[in-house]
Amino acid sequence: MHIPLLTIITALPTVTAILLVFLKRENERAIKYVTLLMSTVVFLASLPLFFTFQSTADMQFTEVHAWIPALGTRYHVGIDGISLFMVLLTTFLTPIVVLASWTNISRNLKGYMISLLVLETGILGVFVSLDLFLFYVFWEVMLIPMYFIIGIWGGRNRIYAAVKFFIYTFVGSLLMLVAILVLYFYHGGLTGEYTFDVLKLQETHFPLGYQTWLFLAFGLSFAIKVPMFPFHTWLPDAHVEAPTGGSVILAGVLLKMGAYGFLRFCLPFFPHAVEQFTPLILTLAVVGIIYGALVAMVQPDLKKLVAYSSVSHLGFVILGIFTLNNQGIQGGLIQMVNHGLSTGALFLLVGMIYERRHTRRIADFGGLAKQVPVFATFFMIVMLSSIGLPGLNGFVGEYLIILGAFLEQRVFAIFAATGVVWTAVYMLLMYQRVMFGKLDKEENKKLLDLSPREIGLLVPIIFFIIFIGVYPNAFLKKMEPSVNHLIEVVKSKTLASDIREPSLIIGLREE
Amino acid sequence: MFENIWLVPLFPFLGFLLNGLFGSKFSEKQAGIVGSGAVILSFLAAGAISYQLLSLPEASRAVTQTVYTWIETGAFRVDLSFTVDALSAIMLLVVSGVGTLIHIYSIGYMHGDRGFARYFAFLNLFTFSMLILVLADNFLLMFLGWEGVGLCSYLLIGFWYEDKDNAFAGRKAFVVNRVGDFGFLLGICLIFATFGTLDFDSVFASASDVLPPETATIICLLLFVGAIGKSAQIPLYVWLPDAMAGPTPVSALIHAATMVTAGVYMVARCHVLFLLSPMAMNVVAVIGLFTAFLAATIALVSTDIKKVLAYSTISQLGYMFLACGVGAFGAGIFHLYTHAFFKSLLFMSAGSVMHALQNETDMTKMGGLKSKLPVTYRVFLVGALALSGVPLFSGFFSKDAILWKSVVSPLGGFGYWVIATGIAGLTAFYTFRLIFLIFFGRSRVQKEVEKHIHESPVIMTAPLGILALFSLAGGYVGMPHFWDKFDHFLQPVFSKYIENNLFERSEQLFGLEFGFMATSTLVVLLGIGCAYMLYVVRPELPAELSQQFAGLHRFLFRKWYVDELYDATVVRPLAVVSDKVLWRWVDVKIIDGFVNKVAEWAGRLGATLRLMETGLVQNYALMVVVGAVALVGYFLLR
Amino acid sequence: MIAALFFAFAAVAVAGAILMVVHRNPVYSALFLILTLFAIAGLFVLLNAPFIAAVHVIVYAGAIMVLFLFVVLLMDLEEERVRRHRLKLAQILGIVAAAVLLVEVGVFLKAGFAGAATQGPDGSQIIGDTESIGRLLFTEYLFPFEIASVLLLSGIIGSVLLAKLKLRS
Amino acid sequence: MIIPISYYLILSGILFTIGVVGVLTRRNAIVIFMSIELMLNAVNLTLIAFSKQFNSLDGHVFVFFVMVVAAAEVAVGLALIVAIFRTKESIFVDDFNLLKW
Repeated sequence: MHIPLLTIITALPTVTAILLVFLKRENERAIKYVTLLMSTVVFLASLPLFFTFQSTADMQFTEVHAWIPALGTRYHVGIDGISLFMVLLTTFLTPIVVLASWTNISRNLKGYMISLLVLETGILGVFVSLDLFLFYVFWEVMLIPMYFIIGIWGGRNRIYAAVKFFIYTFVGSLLMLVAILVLYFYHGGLTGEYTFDVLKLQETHFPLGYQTWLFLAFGLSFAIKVPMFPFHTWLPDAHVEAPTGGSVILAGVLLKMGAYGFLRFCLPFFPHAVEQFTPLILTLAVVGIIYGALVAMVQPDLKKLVAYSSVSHLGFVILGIFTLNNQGIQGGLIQMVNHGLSTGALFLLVGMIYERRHTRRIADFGGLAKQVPVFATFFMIVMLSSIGLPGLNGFVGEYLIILGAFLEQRVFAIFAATGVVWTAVYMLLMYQRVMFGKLDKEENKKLLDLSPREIGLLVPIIFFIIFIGVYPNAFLKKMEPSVNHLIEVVKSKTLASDIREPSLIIGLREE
Repeated sequence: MFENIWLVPLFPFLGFLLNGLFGSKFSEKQAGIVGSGAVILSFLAAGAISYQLLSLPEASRAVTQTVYTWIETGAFRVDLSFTVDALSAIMLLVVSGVGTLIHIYSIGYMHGDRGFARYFAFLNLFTFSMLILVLADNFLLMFLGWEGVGLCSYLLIGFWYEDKDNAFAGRKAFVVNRVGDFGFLLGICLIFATFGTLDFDSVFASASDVLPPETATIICLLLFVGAIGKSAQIPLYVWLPDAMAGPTPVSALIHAATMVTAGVYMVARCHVLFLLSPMAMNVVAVIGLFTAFLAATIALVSTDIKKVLAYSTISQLGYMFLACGVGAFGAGIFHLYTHAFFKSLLFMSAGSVMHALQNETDMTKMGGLKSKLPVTYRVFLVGALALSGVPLFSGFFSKDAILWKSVVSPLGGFGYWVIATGIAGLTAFYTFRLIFLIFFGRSRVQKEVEKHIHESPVIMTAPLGILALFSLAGGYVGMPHFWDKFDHFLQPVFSKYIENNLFERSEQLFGLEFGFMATSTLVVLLGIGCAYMLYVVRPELPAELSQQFAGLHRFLFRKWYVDELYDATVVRPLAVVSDKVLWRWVDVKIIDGFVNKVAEWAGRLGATLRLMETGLVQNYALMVVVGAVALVGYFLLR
Repeated sequence: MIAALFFAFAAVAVAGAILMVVHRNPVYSALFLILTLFAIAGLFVLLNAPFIAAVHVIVYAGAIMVLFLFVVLLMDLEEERVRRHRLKLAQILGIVAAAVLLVEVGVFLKAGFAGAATQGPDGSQIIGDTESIGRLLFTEYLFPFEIASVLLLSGIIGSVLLAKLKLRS
Repeated sequence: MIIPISYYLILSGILFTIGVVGVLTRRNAIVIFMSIELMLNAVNLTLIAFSKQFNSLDGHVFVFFVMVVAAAEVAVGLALIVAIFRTKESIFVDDFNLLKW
């Protein structure tokens, strides 16, 4: 019997959210346990995806159902090696986020949990959709709960941050919508088959003039989401204001959607435009790496520091993706997972200390290692992962990316490699100022070390941080066929010289 | 035993896990036994492997064991695989052997410390990383060990993290090392881009055929940048003196005997590549020589016992690079080997002195300790004689080998020899300055400290004794012409992939070699004599001299102002630019300012348009009409 | 004859309309509107629509305008004073816009009828008498007809409700 | 002489425009209302004229429905005006700007 696994894991969170609606708002215990239980079930349900995933380039676990036949949209879901790990990362992080929100959501816990669950559905939907229309629907669905999470449960300046987040993302996604429609009509006009199916659209060759504009429209949307320099300024605000759980999801998974979009759409759809824009994007990526790190270095606020470090790390991801070779893209993918784990964990840790101390200013700490050694140890491991210490996960991604870039464009690789120095500088500086030195602030002398719940939610992350560092092949092998297939598609389309004339399309003319 | 190479690093790793996870529940004794036991087991395993290696025929003394594939994607494949040949066997024995002694010594030295188990966990992790570095069969795995030792160095320098300076020193070490690693990393990338593999064997075997000289030069220089960082050479040496903030056994193990020599090991390991690029070789030699000189001059005036030893280490590392740079890799490794013994001996006896004086490191507050610390004095003296290169001590043979090869090598020259010999004199001078200031003369120890002076416990002195023995006799395995076992043992490694006949000629020049040896010995004795004059016979003279040459003294005392230079040219500008320009200006003002301006203008537009909403129904009707007019007009005029 | 009648009715309609708009007293306005409505009813007759003409007079002139007059008288309004809000500009703009609209429509019509016949297709001119319209209403337009009654019902309910509403002042 | 349909249309346009002017310039809600009725009538005239032109009775039916709607509208509209008058003591539209912002 065929089990519609992807539909189940995508829908289950929302089903749970609907269930929660019927629980009394005051019954926080039940709400928490139900959410935790169900999100764990979703994670467990997603494990078979990994274990039964065949290492081929094909889409797997696909499901196709008619949806709106008149528009040519179908409910078409499926995963390949690229989306598999994004799905797993999402299902893995969600229970952890639920557990992390155990005590620090002071009002309307029910609404928070519902938002979280709907958000999970939206994110999973984005990663499994193979129909552009469906993809766009999920892309927008995920925006709304995130907006609420920042805007309702956020910090002092939450409205500003939430609106900024929303509008930034929305501007991008509107352009994307237009681009999607252009794709749809162009493909329809060319073949007579009006469809949003990603796999079919992928077969189409678009004329260069189109590719440029479509790439820009898609690319801007994804660049904002990633976020790439200079579209990153929503990120620090959103992170600083969002509650811990929101930050973790935001950094851990949401940002990956941008990079994922580049891989899934921009590269195979518009290879000529990619070729044309690669120097620009690589430059922005490298600027992001260095810029993010330097700005992170001088941040007085822990969360802002981590937010800017995200900019730096995601610069690496983009660099890897646009090297367009095996090592670079593989590294980029692994780095996406890594960043989800390590930055997610950093936000969790910052959240834990914030919950105790109600401040995130680095200057308010100092000498914590003595008072909270377990916390300091976890922080150290996560920080080292972020720095890219060999043997932990960060190194595998960073190295493969640098290697990939080096094989293509040495200059970019050289500048990107300086990132290893910058990251060490700002991370260690932060660690030193928070953890080392004299324990001289009275408030810090009463801090409690991590509770079993907190340790419990960190340990799984630490496990994967080490596992990926020591044996990345378990993941790389699953991704590789899809990555190779992607590269093949891009290369073969770039080589194919017959770019058809654009006259076939109605209402849209070449500039 | 060859299928069990992985056991060697495994033991320290298990020790790390045990002490790291359960250390808080261990007593000092348990933690110490776990920590030391792990290294002893590792040493035994290493010994067994090395012994077995000796039983193989010379040409095939290299065994590789692959544990599993670490990273593989596309054409890129890196295994977790270990290799043992003569070179790594020596390194293995030095690391685990000296490591064992230092672990045992630490049980006494760290007695009563709050982080006892943590200390041993870190020390074990260090040993593990260092063994990985030495055993690695490819560049990336070596890099893993390379970074691992850097991490442990960071953790151990900042071990007493409550003192801000220690934490800072640790961070400085890590960051400066990272600068070096940046080069190393790019070097690895370039190697992969050139050879398509990172395995030592494949790279070296094909190097002389496929490697163009320019690429060889770039690769070697990039790798050497890594070595410069790790082995504290100019211009990245600044972290090592500060690293003395860590516990003294750490300084002995990491910052004297093993980790800092990783750069030398790496250059020796990659000798094939370096030999293909004479220019890179020259760079290595010159940097080594200049570093040796610079560090020695600073050591002349420093008053901190550990700092003097640190600069001396930098200086000796310079010698090793000089050896590598003139192609005498064997001599470099030989010096590495003897240096590991006598320098860790010196550090640990210094630790013993500090232990007695309640962690005092300032030599101006010592003196006359000869009778109070008799054992420490004796072993210190042995170490000092070895470091100075006094004949028949181990340092003499290794230093002499370097001096001799630097003059006879086609890559070397007489100038090298002159400077290197001069540095040997300086070395002798500052080493004996140490001896005289600490153990001779009248006591300058503070009164309350003086009451508690005591010789260290056996658990500390016993390792010192063993090291002293090796410092005394360890050099005889490399006696030129008579019993040249060491060079002979290493020979297969350095001639396996590439013909290295730089020193064929020198074998015949026995008389000349003896002449040079005698000269350098004279210089050394002269240095010792000067030190005796200045610090024993006329102890008031140094102060006068330093006043007479105040500028020079200050220049040396402030360590050539290199730290200040970096601070002014790199550290500070970077912080200011990042803060004031990048963050507060580019990020907040320009990018975010632009975004907010857009939002503001949208808001203003809305506020203006809002005025149209008068609430008067006729105005709305008017708009409808105007709209209709416009619409009809559009269709008319179209 | 027909032409004369047309122009007469047209003149009366336009004059009545203008006077309705410009007269200050709403009672007069209402009366002038009734005049206009009668003229339009006459035009309907000219256009072969006797039934509509009759209904027009009965519903508009008879019912609706009486309602208007009732309300006007009920309120006993004074004449319009000077406007409280300065809407002079809007007024002028309104007139201008309306004039432009008229011109545009004229041009439009001219363009539209330039080549077209001024007369409908030949054949028997159908007459909109009671029978034919009744037939249409109860066959083809039965459903809309019924809906119209629902609309009227809701109109009645709505106005009754509004009239009975207790309003807070 | 047969009157061309365009004459009716032009007349209808004139009447409609006068109605527009009335709506836009008068402040008495009742007069505005009457102007709207005038506009409706102008449209009715058009419908009947076209009906004749195209020899169809559909236009007549349409006019019939317009009258129905107008009747309902007047009933409700006047009721509203009366209600407003009872609360505000005014039926001048420029006294009401409840829709503002």
